[in-house]
Amino acid sequence: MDHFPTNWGRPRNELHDQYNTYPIHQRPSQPKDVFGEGVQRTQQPIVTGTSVLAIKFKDGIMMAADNLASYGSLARFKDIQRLHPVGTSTIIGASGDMSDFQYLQHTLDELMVDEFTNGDGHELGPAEVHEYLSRVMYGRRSKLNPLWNSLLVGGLQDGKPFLAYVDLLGTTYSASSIATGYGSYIAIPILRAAVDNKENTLTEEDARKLLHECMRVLYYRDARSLDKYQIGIVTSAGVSVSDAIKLETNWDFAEGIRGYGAQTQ
Amino acid sequence: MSIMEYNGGSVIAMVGKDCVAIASDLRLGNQALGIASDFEKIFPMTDRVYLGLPGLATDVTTLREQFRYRLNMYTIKEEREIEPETFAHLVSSTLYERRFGPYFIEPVMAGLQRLPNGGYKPFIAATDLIGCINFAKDFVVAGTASSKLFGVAEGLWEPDLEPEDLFETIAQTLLNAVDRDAYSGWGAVVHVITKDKAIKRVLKGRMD
Amino acid sequence: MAVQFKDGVVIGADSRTTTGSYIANRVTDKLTHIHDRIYCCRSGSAADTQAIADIVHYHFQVYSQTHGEAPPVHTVANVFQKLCYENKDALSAGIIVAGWDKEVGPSVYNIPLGGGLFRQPWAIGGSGSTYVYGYCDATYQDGWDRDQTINFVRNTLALAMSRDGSSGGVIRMCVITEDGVERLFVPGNELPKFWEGKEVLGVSAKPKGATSVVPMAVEV
Amino acid sequence: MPDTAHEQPQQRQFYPYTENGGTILAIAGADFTVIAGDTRQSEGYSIQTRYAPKVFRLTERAVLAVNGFAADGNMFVKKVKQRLEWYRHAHAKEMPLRAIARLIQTMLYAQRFFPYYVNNILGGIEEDGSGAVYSFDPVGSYEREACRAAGAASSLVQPFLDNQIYFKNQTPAPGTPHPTYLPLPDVLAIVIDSFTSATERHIEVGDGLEMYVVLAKGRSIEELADVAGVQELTTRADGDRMFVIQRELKKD
Amino acid sequence: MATASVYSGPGFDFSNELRNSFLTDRGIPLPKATSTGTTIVGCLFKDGIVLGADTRATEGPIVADKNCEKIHYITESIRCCGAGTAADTEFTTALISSNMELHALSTGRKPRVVTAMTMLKQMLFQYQGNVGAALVLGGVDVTGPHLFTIHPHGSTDKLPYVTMGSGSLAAMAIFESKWRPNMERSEALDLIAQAISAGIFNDLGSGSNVDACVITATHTEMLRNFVKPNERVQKERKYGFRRGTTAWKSEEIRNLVINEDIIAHTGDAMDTS
Amino acid sequence: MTSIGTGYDLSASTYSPDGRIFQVEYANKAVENSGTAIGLRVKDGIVIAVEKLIHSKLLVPEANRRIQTIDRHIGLASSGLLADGRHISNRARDEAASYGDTYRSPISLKSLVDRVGLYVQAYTLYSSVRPFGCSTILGAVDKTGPILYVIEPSGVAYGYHGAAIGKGRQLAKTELEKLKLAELSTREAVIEAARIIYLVHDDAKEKDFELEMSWIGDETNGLHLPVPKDLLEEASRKAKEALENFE
Repeated sequence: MDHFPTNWGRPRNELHDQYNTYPIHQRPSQPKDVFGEGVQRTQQPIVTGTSVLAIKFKDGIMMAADNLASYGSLARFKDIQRLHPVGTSTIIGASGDMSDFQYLQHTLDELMVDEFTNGDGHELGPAEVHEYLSRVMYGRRSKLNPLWNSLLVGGLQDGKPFLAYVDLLGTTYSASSIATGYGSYIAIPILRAAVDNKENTLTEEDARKLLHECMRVLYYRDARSLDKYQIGIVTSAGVSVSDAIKLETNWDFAEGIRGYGAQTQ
Repeated sequence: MSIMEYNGGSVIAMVGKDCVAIASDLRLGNQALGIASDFEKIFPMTDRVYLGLPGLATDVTTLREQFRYRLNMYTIKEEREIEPETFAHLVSSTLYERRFGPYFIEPVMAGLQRLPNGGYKPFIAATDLIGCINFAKDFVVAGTASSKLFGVAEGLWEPDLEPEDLFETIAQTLLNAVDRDAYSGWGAVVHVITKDKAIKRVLKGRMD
Repeated sequence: MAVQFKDGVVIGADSRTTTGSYIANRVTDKLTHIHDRIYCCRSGSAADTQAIADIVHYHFQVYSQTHGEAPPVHTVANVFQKLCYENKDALSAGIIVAGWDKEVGPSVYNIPLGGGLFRQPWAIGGSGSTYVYGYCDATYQDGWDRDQTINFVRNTLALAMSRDGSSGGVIRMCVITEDGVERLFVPGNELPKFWEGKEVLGVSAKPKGATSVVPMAVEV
Repeated sequence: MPDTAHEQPQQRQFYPYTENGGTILAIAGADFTVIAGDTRQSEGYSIQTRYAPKVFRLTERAVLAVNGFAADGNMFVKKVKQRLEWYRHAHAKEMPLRAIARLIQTMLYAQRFFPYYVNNILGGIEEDGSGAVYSFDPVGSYEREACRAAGAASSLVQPFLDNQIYFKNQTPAPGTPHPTYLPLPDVLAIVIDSFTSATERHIEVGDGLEMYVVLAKGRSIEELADVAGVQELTTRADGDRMFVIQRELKKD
Repeated sequence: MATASVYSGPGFDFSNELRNSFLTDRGIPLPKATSTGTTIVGCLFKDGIVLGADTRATEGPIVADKNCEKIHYITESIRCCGAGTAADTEFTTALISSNMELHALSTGRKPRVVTAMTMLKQMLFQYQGNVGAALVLGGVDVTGPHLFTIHPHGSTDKLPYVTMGSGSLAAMAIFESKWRPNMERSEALDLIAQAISAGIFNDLGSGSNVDACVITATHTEMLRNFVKPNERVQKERKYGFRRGTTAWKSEEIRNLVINEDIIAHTGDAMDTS
Repeated sequence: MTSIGTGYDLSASTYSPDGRIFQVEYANKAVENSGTAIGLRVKDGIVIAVEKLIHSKLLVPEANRRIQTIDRHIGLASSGLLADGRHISNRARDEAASYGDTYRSPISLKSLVDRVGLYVQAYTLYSSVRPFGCSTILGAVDKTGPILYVIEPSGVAYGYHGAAIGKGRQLAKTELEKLKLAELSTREAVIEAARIIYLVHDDAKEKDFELEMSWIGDETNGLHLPVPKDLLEEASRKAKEALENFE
């Protein structure tokens, strides 16, 4: 067991060594991964879902995810629902490994039934569901057998919109607009421009249009996306997941393009 | 542990009011072992162009000779003294020529640029190890303590410092930065260049 | 892909170029002009296939000057093969060459990764082709006319594009016959549709949204 | 330049850590302590959120700032708060700062072979009413100091603090020695300038700044009167006072 | 050892390669060159091309240059934005720029964008991606406006709107939702400003200001720091030092003015006989 | 009852000469002296009602519940030793949860009753444990529709249209038999159940009582929920009126 913290996993900064507590002339070149030998069980994602988007708006939160589960580059399952209602004031959206997501769906349902059988008039809101999920994800990460997902948890907590993120490392954060996977690169710039400090004036209709626009851009640029998605909404009226919505796309400017350089015909 | 830290050393250059300053530490080491505390890294190329060469010591001396040679050839052909900006490009192309087997040097240049009306304009620049020039208005840093130098310089520097004030600012920046860096220090030297004189002061800093 | 029929050939391709799973170009033109009646379809590394196509295009501009006539498709295919075969360790390029010449009429050649040369009545390549071998084997017949061939190409491409993440965008086709080259274009929102159906027949098993629930009232 | 030395095939394996950027610092005055941190949380080249607090109120007079791997940081703060609550149950009083520091060491060292990838800085008021800062490394080694920066831009900020707080390398004017403790307004100014400078030169710092000010019992607070964006957090009137000051930082 | 001879052939000099590969084999990683991080964009509009770029250069997480120029000169009406290894973009575009000048002189014709594109792609292909330059090449020539992207491995794309660099996804999102064919000059400029700003504010590798460049058939306009959304904030304190704060041991003053003493001289006029 | 006091009734693992397990019979006695609980299985739902005897005025009203929720669609009421009732309901919850874990679909009441029955019956086999002193009414609306069971201390379980256990079960049963349970709607069943509980309580005329009711039906979207306050009060009011003109 190599006792020096600087050798564990990837050193914090490969260029220089912060805690060089001994003047060994030459340090091992290949950063021996201390978890290497003990860890065979960690998995890799097999059937995967792509980005999930979510924003806060005037009356609550709105979430969007397409209906695709990919098997590597194969668009294998084209009608799966990646938005899952939990109780009456929370909805979660999942990207990453779909088998782990199904396990999480069941675990959360079991939790909600437990709470329901208490019959104490209280139901877990999004903040509690997010806290619970964070503990589960962080716990599995700490056993080096992670649930290979990144999840958005949204809903109404004490009447106020709640939106937060948790992923396979247990990293959590919240914001008024969040996206996972490619969405964090492609959708977030559009979402932040439209939502940042306008959360209380954005109407449901604006929110739908905004998410529709982002899903279309993602369909244009993400090779693991589909032109069919669902919207999940949580307002004081409760939780609802829409039927599949089709994306209209535009390709007119492509017709005249010839070749990649000098070609003209 | 990258090759840039084998011998250690750092350089900073700053712009003042009608003056520039360039300063460096004096350490030469082999990893943690200190070898020399008088290893000058700043070389006057012409009266008004100074060059700082932090990085691998062997490349410091090799490049110092290479630039002296190329500078002299320039002066002979052009029959005039080289301007700082031109010299910056000379340094840059010399390094890029070694794009796939680079010198481990991040040069810093400071000088006064002759203006058509006879006056002088301060000029500083730095490049990375393969010659990407960074023409900065305020200050440029290089060497093992570069991130520390950035932090302190960003805090202390302000525009239009008189030569004497520029001296204090650059000296304080260098000394406090190298004190937090194991591979730089062991003495420091500051050059302040104005249009009529070049002052070189050896500072009194920590020698641990 | 490229398909030979009585009077000429139909070649077609999708328009998606990806780096990883990011779509760098969603409207690429993979049908590359080599000579008046000869085009090639590029698949694999864009840099490699572009470099090769540029060289061959240049080569046959000179050929036209020196020979004063159009090159046979076979000759063009051979030059492609020579480049791919001799640089096989540095290249990753799958190229289909198709066209019309006066000796043989229409012909289609397939040059896969290793640089071998294979003449076929129909040829498919690229990452999406694996998903449509079944459809092509089951559907292709000899003696099709122009429109039947075009339908075959359009359907095959649409099927591949719907299942392969690395294929998509629009369909670009070229019909090459003795009297000319006709460009065809199918925009991304008008691709032929196949089974898009619901995976769960009838009402979906999971209730869409749990309705509002009032648990037992408790005196607080 | 591709690194030819590591050509053998990289098998993909789960790596339980990541780096979420950000920077924290704490400065102890004679009878106050300032603990500050930026509010940006990033990973790789993306900003995850522009507001994720890194500085947490533990007790009436103790504040803990965490920085590094956010999941470990958040979880560690939860665990420390839990232990402090158990301490209150057992001893019916708040845990003194010195003791919290030692508690944090034991909790960090307990994970010696699967560490919390977090740099902690504990700040607050000691039992004797003096300002105190304790800084920790990820596995628990700690010491009490007057000022400490930690996190992504610590190498940029720490030397600046050495010069401006400890007056390092500055020969005092003849006859007037450097002050041992700086007044609160000066400290606040230095903290704000440290973060604006770090934001300029480090890509992982920015978006927002949160400064916690803990004042010893009985110390006047009028110095804070004219500071913008001050909000009081103190719950009990008789003990030490705690304020939080928020500022914007550049968002690029 | 570097060849002692004075003359060194054209192109790259690999003589240090032996030493450097010896060092890297022993596990000492090569230091990272300056990367531009970068968001660069280009877009076609009614009368020509608009190019855009941010102005931040980074060395790892440290901002090396807060206001660098990424829109490089190729010819009067062809410009090229560069992302990736800063030095590579600098020298590659400079080399092609000078070759284009020679080409224009030898052919006696105004240069074309496809010529520059072909030169760039063939050079990058030759070095198989080791020259890390990702370029957006735009210009107007006799055959009209042209816009290309060129990747480090040598592949090119011909498109009406393009983005490259670490902020390219953020910028492309803006283009995909707002681009329309045949835009007016002002609309195109506003669009690229939004696209670059999306990169500046959402991608850590990009920052500081927006540079723009409008190229039409008649003239080319370089709009340096077209938008400056990230001015440095005023500092809370002054950090000037008392003179004498820093202790120094020795001083050496080199007087650069050779001291002339001017003597009033009344002698006879110049002899012009 | 000849063998009382002759040592045959001391352990659940001893038969009396006439083949009876007295411990189980005594357990049934324990059930009879607690408040009445009834269940009605009607056209499209089930109703459970309990006569909660109030043994002290100091009790917080509606706080001590005898109707438990086992799963989203299953309710349970017990009579007899209430602690035993709680224990059984927790066991039922675990069984329902493990069924869901394995089959990922809600448990049918039949399966739940089989499992809980076996569990209760196990306690009648050994002398080291005493049988459960309570009967439980289990009502649910599962895929087979509304369904009602009672599990007795012996572990045996019977399906009913109407069920009554506890002190007033005889009178309650006669009343239930009068009802055309198959046609009643769930709402009507609530009114009837309240009437029966009031009737049964009035007959015994002891301490005060609190009516506790829950139901499952279309109105609750298939969930086991308490009867809403307004309906509960209406049912109580109607029950009181029915009492006046019952004699």
